[in-house]
Amino acid sequence: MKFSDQLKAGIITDNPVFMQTIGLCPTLATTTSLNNAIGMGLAATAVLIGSNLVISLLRKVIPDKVRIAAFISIIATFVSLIQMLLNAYVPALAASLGLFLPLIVVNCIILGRAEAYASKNKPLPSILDGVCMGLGFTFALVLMGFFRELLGAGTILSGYVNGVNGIQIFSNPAVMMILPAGGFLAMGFILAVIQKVMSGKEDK
Amino acid sequence: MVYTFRGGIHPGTHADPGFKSATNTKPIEAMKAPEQVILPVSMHIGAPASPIVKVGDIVDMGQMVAEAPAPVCAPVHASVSGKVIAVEPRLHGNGSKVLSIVIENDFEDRLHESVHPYDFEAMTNEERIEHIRTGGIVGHGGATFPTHIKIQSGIGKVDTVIINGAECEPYITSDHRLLLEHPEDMVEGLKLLVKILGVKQGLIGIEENKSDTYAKIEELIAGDPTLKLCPLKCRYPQGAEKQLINAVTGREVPSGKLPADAGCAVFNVDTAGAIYRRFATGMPVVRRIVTVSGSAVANPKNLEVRVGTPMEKLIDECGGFKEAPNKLLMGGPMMGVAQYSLDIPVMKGTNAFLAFCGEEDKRVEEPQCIRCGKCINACPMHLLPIFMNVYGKAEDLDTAVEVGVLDCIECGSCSYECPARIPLVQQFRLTKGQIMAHRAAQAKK
Amino acid sequence: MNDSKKGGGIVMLVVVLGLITLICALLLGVVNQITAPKIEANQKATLDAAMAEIIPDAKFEAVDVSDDYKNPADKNAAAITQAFKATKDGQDAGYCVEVMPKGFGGALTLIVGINSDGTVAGTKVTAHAETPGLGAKAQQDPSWIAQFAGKAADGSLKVTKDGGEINAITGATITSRAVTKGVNTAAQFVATLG
Amino acid sequence: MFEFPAAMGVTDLLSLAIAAILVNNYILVQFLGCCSFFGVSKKTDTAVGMGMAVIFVMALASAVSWAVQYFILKPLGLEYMQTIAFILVIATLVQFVEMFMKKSMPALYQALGIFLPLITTNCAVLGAAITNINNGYSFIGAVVYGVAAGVGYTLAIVLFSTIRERLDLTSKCPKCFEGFPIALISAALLAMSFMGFSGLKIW
Amino acid sequence: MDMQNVIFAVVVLFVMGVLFAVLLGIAAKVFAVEVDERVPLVRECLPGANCGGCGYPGCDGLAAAIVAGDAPVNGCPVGGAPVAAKVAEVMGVEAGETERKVAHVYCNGGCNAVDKAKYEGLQDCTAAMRVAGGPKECAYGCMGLGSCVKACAFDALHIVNGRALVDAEKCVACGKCVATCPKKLIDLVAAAKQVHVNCKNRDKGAAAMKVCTNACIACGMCERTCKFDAIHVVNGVAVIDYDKCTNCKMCTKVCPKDCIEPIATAEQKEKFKAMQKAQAEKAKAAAEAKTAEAQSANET
Amino acid sequence: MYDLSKVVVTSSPHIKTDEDTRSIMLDVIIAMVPALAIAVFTFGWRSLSLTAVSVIASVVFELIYNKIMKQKPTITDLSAVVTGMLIAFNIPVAAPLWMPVFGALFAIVITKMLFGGLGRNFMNPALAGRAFMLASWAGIMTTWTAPGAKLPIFGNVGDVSAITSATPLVALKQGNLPDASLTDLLLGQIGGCIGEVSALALIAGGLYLLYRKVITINIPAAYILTVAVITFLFPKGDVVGLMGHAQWMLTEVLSGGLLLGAIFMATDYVTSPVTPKGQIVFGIGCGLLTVFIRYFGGLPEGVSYSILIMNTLTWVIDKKTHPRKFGYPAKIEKKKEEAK
Ligand SMILES: Cc1cc2nc3c(=O)[nH]c(=O)nc-3n(C[C@H](O)[C@H](O)[C@H](O)COP(=O)(O)O)c2cc1C
Ligand SMILES: Cc1cc2nc3c(=O)[nH]c(=O)nc-3n(C[C@H](O)[C@H](O)[C@H](O)COP(=O)(O)O)c2cc1C
Ligand SMILES: Cc1cc2nc3c(=O)[nH]c(=O)nc-3n(C[C@H](O)[C@H](O)[C@H](O)COP(=O)(O)O)c2cc1C
Ligand SMILES: Cc1cc2nc3c(=O)[nH]c(=O)nc-3n(C[C@H](O)[C@H](O)[C@H](O)CO)c2cc1C
Ligand code: SF4
Ligand code: SF4
Ligand code: SF4
Ligand code: SF4
Ligand code: FES
Repeated sequence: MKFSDQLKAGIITDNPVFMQTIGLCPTLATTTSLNNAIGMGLAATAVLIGSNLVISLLRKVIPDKVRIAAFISIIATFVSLIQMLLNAYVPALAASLGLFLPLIVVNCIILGRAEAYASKNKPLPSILDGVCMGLGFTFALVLMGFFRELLGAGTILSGYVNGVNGIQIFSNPAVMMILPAGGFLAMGFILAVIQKVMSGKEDK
Repeated sequence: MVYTFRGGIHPGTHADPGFKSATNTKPIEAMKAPEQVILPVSMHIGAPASPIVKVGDIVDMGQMVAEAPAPVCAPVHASVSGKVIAVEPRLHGNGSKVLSIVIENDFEDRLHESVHPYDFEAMTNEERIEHIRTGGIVGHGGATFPTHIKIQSGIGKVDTVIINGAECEPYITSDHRLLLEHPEDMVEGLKLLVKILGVKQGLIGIEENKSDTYAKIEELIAGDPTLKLCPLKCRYPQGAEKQLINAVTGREVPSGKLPADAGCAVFNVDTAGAIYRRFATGMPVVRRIVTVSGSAVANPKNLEVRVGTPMEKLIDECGGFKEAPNKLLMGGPMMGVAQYSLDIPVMKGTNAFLAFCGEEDKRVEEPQCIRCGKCINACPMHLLPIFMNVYGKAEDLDTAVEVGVLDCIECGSCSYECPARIPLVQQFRLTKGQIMAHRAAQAKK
Repeated sequence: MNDSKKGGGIVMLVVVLGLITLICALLLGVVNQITAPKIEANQKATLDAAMAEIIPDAKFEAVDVSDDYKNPADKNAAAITQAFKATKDGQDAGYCVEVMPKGFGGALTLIVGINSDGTVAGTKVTAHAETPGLGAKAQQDPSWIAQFAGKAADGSLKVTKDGGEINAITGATITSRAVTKGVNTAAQFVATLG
Repeated sequence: MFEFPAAMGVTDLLSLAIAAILVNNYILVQFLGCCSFFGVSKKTDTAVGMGMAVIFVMALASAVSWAVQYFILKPLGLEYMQTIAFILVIATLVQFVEMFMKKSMPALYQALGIFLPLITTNCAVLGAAITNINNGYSFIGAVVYGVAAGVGYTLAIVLFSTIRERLDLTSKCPKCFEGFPIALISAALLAMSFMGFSGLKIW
Repeated sequence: MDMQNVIFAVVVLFVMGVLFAVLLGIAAKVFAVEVDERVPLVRECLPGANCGGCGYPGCDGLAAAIVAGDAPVNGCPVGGAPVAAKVAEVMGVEAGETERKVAHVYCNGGCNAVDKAKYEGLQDCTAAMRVAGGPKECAYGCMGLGSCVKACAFDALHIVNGRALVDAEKCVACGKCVATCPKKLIDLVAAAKQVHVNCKNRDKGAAAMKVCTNACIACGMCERTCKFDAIHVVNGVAVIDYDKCTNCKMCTKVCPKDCIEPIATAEQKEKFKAMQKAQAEKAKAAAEAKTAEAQSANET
Repeated sequence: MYDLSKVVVTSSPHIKTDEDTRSIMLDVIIAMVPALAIAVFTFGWRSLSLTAVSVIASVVFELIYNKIMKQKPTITDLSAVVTGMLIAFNIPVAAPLWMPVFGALFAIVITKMLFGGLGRNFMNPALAGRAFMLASWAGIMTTWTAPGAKLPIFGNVGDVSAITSATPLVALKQGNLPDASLTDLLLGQIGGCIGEVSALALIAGGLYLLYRKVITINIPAAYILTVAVITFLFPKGDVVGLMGHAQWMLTEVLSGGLLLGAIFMATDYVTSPVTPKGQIVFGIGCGLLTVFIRYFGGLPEGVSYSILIMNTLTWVIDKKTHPRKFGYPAKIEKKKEEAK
């Protein structure tokens, strides 16, 4: 498979969040701002790349019966590493991602890719798969984070521009969008738009 | 005391409760026999009768022209004297073509030799029932179930005979006029039924909008302690068997069972009258009182007509249409069957023929249930029409049964009440059909 | 799925899984050695920065917190987790107290500074679980939290709705009350230190 | 050598439980366990089965992970290995229970067991295990919290499944909203109604 | 660096790993449950439409039944031959020959069939049937209310010009529509068969003509034209014997009511008539020639 | 021969009641007019302008949605008008005019139309709109205006603090009886949302709906009685004696939108159970939750959330409360028989 195809699969046609609808918890929970979304996305991507690589390398050695246990150990190691590194070097982000950082372990996307791809493919393609799926995941989070922050806080780019405040687009935002209900709502609408676009394509 | 049941509806307007005012004061008019009568071999529930005459035969009035080859079946008799001119499929009230015997009237009204008084007391019970059977008597209340079977299967099980004089269907006044003009037939018929069935109680249920009939009936039953008049609250479907039994005796017919299982046998006013006449004069069922009414009819009337008279003649008799009708109904507006032709004949169970030209129907294009729950409150069987509709539509047959489709008596109360105009009853009929088909398929397996 | 993978028996399972966990643990242990001091330093730095913001240029020195304040009997009272004495140029400059009053979504963590002259030096919310856009303004809206500075630290502050002088965040009276309570508790505690 | 969190009183446990079920509902407020929440909520029967299985596993995982933390990791100064240790324990445990159930209790397996593999990778279970430690719950507290969080999950998924059943039977949403999107919007409305419990404080 | 801590870490995790490996290894042996491995394999081969066309509760049900030997390997009507081959491979048997079938609606009336009255209410054929026998004068024909369309899970049926029409491309011969149609107008036929009589009206010619301009009037032209004895008027309507029909389409060109598919254009009919005539003349000529010959032979 | 060309055949029954969806909705609108009138009297014409904005927004959103989805317009059933009025009834009079527009957007488009429109939504649109506004603009939604304050009919209210007032609920929440007398509560001389202030007007509307048989008594009665009984038995504040308990109970019942909710919103056909038993269960559930949230919750009131939560239970309640069908043994008897 060509890299561009893989990339397309990861970000669009096989997007883990939008198309496979897995890894929903972080997608819903950590997207109250664009900043958090990117942080979560990249952290997961890093884990995904690392675990895909290692699992792919070990794919011939790991016996079937302990497959899951072995995969999980490897993933958990990478998660713990990321967790420590973030805590050490980007403590603010680590704090705002909170519980969801260790929970990357159980993110179905990572185990899913390990099972479906890395355990059957060579290391290089597996790394690329990790990159693409990770970017796809990040893309989904970014989309969610952008809209939720914009509608729910009335700002964009908080954490990048103008400190934690970002750029204020309007006052009196619809705070509900950054509350839990807003997470479900935003994702519902984004998915609907995607389904619409997809069905439009099919017709053609 | 006024008897009634829970549920049901009050069709009609304040000024015209039950829409009966057009005909309830009009005396029964005997209509001239038509040039031709059409006698379908299926004017009852059960197996069709088989013709015993052929084209060209000359028949007398009251002569059997089709016999009953099966137990649940009723013979057919000539309602005029004349010549058989055809034995062929003709349009029937159910929308399809049914084998019918067409007789050309010679206007002589020659009585058949079998038409003479019979001595009820001298007959054994078996003979009496057989006499009823050969008289072609079927339920005149609309269901047209052969009366002899009802009696036969009720003996020993039944302790109460009930006369159904509710006539709760809007527009219809044929039973009302009958009770007012010839109450003796009904009362005498009831006395015979009490004897045949060997019961100790005979109840007469009549809705309060016919209270003008009470005095005469009380007079006729005075002195007979087994008989009692039970005034009924005006409420549709007070006349439905199960509701009537519930109202006057407090009993409930168990689901899927027959009235006999609740110890009751219910007979329509005119059924009782027909039984009486079968013994008193020997006449089988050849006449019928039909209410012709509705917004499109120029001059609504209660007519006494020969069985087999084409509807067109009835309309002629009532002065034709005021306006081109948009709905033709055989039977009442709640349970009646829509027709598209006037060629269909009056049958034994035909109590009314209605023609509408207004907005009585009030259909809408894409009905959408608003969950108002009015259908639930209206249902006399205490079912859940809204969910019967939902599950029926989804073809979830098991759940549909659970919420009650199979117990539905198709009275139409729910559809009447539904502000969203959901075709509830039609869906239930469809679902029932699907359930039956499914069960049949299952049984085959 | 080749057969060599499926087979192998228990010994093979044990060896492989054992080895994997071994390597994982090694990796984790080593990285932890590297990051642990950094993480600790980070935590301290956050606290220090917060305190420095409230009472600038001071040195802080931990003081004991009595059990009454650490684990108050009243479940709804605010618990004090740690306290520091501030000295500026050898002079007594007041106290910084970390206190956890119960807000709308659980306990908030506040740093409350009390000047030696008995006024509130300043307040800062370091952690909370309040609703974003509502209670969360206690942390995010600097102008709101600033109103505590300079108020008398006698433990009697109240929000306007309860007849006091603290303007509540609109729509988040509960959070505002909680912060006020935290400041009051800190003031009472400092008063016991003399 | 061993240091344990303080014991908790009955009212503490009760308010812990109520908070976990209503106020901080795992699905509707905390977003933990969402994949299975959407995945197995199409039928009420399966939702109930899944809920029961989650309650069971969460109780078990809470207890075992608590023990691992306070008997092994903490004494040895290995708190940083929490994630890997917990997930390993939980994964093994679940797999073991599944095998055991399949063999010894086939009826129960049909009702609950088939959901077990789904649960290993459910955020809710690991989330509860870690939360127990972060919040310093006692052993009993941890188990109560695990069960209550599971009950909260069950409440949400069962409610949601009945709503989906109704939608299936009576609703008609635009084509592009069919399936997942409308489920998410329904979940949003459900979550919104649960906001009514926010700030709840009984004791 | 605190080596002790690292060693603890390694030991703890290693012990855990080993312990779990042993535990699971043993458990796998002790609690092993016999499942027929073929069930999931067969299930994989099936299309997963869960349409129920096979008569089992969904694809899982069929898979179990195939493995248990209760259903044939070609039990899935949806998948057809390719799926049957795959399943057969798993099961290790030869797939029976499955001839692709499609549904066909035997009515051509639609807008040409006369309405007896306007029908209102549930847009469902069975329901409409119960109201005055349906809206069409023809008691045998399609009512066009689309019960079959609703029943088809594969979007293979549509109401075209007032009557149901099968899209042979999409139809997978699941048979749902066959069971649904209250007029029993739909049947599964081999896809290779191209000639169909699209009418089931058994009324006499005159009566049939009154209710629909496209009705079969049982004139017998087709019967007389067919060279293969494949079309007959039975009970007042022409019926094709598919075993004999060779798709020659001759009958379509002589039907005066255009009720045999594929409907011939006027031009084709003209041509065919001309050809028939020519042939007839030829035959006549030949016959004449023959008789002449015979005569002359006789003479000689 | 007669002209039968117009004849239509349909399934029975062939006559229908005059009542239809639109007439029902019209009745509800009529029933809400007294409450609106009192609101205008209490808070001035701004109540009316907010209501108008809300109604127009609701109707327009529904129309736009119809257009986008290429449906026939559904606004003639008037249900959007009811929703619009109830949205306005559920906001304080000092709210900016743009707010109900967003409330209506959420109510009509997301809560109602996305699920297929009238009859198909599972949650009360007006209340969902209120919950959305409360979560989004809690400050505005909890700033109450004192009766008689001079507010601009259009445009934003400037300094709000000058005219704010506490609702009786705020006092109740803290365990005190409010200053407002029961007469004030009945006549609407209190702070609060537009539609909730006058108990008397709401009761009048309720009686009209009952008389017109638009609603049945089940839900409102079960709801109000439950709240009354619990608050009577367990008043939160320190009240003494029977009269004290009674006064507490009456204050709880007459304030905070309970009557508005019980009469107009818990009774919404679409989102409440249809079986009679289910309606009673629903009402009791609403009552329990209302008191629970009022006593222990962090929110200022419990009515809207308790109805929303019960909305989500509607389908289950309906399924579990089937009435006994005619001709079937009662449940207890059935069990007895099975035991035999
Ligand atoms: C198949 C069948 C069998 C019946 N058997 C009996 C019977 O044995 N005894 C009896 O009294 N009535 C019997 N009936 C008549 C019914 O009880 C009832 O009178 C009839 O269906 C008409 O009722 P309705 O007008 O309320 O619909 C039978 C009816 C049907 C359809
Ligand atoms: C909804 C409904 C309404 C009915 N109304 C009447 C009625 O008003 N009068 C009547 O005689 N029969 C009525 N029937 C028929 C009775 O149920 C029953 O069949 C009849 O009384 C039995 O007497 P028969 O066999 O003499 O007709 C009604 C049936 C149904 C289902
Ligand atoms: C979803 C939601 C979240 C809320 N979050 C908070 C919060 O974090 N802090 C708070 O004090 N009030 C919060 N509130 C508001 C309170 O419930 C309540 O409105 C307020 O404390 C009392 O009103 P007041 O502030 O006008 O007195 C929230 C309300 C809702 C609906
Ligand atoms: C008695 C009654 C009460 C109603 N209550 C509400 C309500 O509280 N909120 C609302 O949006 N619509 C209400 N409606 C209008 C309509 O039913 C509602 O918009 C539906 O939920 C839309 O599907 C009500 C209608 C009636 C007949
Ligand atoms: S459900 Fe059946 S019995 Fe009940 S009201 Fe409707 S038609 Fe009558
Ligand atoms: S009466 Fe009609 S609108 Fe009302 S619940 Fe029944 S079916 Fe629905
Ligand atoms: S083919 Fe049969 S089911 Fe299909 S539309 Fe015609 S009549 Fe209806
Ligand atoms: S047309 Fe009929 S046989 Fe063909 S796929 Fe559709 S329902 Fe099945
Ligand atoms: S990401 Fe949480 S359950 Fe899948």
